[in-house]
Amino acid sequence: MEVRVQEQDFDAGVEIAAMRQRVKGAGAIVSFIGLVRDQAGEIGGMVLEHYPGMTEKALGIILEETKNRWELLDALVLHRVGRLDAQDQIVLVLAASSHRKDAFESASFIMDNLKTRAPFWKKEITRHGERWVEAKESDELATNRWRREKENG
Amino acid sequence: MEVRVQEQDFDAGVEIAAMRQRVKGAGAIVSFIGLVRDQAGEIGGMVLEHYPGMTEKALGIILEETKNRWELLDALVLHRVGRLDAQDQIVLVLAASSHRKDAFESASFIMDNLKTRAPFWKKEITRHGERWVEAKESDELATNRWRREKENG
Amino acid sequence: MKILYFARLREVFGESEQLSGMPDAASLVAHLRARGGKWEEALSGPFRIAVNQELAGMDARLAEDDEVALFPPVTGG
Amino acid sequence: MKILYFARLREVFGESEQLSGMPDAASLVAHLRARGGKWEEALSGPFRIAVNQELAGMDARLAEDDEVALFPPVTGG
Repeated sequence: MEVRVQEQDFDAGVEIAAMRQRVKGAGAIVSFIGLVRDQAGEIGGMVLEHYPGMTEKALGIILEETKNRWELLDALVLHRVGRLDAQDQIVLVLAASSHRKDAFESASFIMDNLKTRAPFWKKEITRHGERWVEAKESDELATNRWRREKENG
Repeated sequence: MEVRVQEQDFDAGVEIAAMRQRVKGAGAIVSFIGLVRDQAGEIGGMVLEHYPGMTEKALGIILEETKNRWELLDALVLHRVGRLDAQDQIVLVLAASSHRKDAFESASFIMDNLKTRAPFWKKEITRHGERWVEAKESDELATNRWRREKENG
Repeated sequence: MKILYFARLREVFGESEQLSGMPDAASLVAHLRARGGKWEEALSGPFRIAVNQELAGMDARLAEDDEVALFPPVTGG
Repeated sequence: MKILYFARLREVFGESEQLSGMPDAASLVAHLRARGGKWEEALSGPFRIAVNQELAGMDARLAEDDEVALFPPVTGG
């Protein structure tokens, strides 16, 4: 289990290869990469701010919850901060398990919870100026869905 | 959308980087890697047989269904055949979308359907001899779950 | 029509054979089972049928130029 | 106690300040809002509170050596 917050870019292939080396007996590795989306060619870049200390703590708690809920052999959360350009990589989540369902659900759970509980803030830089990205209600709903699923079964 | 069946190994990082180049505007790329699992140190290797022609056709149909159901910008299914050793990579699935939920569900749907509808067969080579892997009922159930979800929603 | 076998069935039956006069998948399977011995035995377990490289049911109609395949439930991925 | 601000709130309030005598998060927020102007305005939208780097509710008790942070709903990933 590893959490990294860094300014520099990452190579998903290198991280996946390292996890394969570390984890013997995995049957499935799921990776998620989040990218700076530029839907209308409007976004020139982005600045990612975070709360040092709390970020690592919050992500560590999310990984613990994931491990308690699924058969998780290893996981990595790597989140970039600072200045990013359109189409840059923002976040990498890896989850290794014996079973594909556990790997998929772990990675998805980590991302949904990161989106609502990890202290990162995006400021978009557009042609018209800068603006803080607004939190989406759909992210809150995605996090709450896991809570409901747990209560129901 | 691309389907590849090959004997040689693959590099997930290279495939992800190629997809990032091809697809502009993606917000999320999910990758799934399936590995030869060796739970008890028993499996010396595996031979993967397939039905050339039908394999590509079946995977192509699964990708079409995925594209019809989710907002999918690009996808890749790369499946190895022939002789594999313990901890070798078997399959890579990539799904790129604007939204993380679509990318996760697309990759998961592709894998579940590949498991029951793509003509691959595994023969394990153990210390005690060779044996064809038995299909799992849980894989049928995983495929059927998507059918039910579609009917209900 | 060309009949192909894969995996466990290929090891028992060989890779392929030519047959004719089978109106549907069920008739083909009945014909193969009627050979007895290893044929009856291997087809007593679960298996799948593909007609022209698509999964089909036992009621699938067959034409003389069809490619029909019999194989165990798939186990890739 | 140390009060930290992030993102939009940091731009309006500055990075941090020292305060004392706030028994709970609700009192702290009331105190900040009572400053009026940009304080009242910035805290009229949605925001979150963390106490010692964990998300907390308005009823969270505060001690003098706590690290309290106020920030907008998070938008990473």
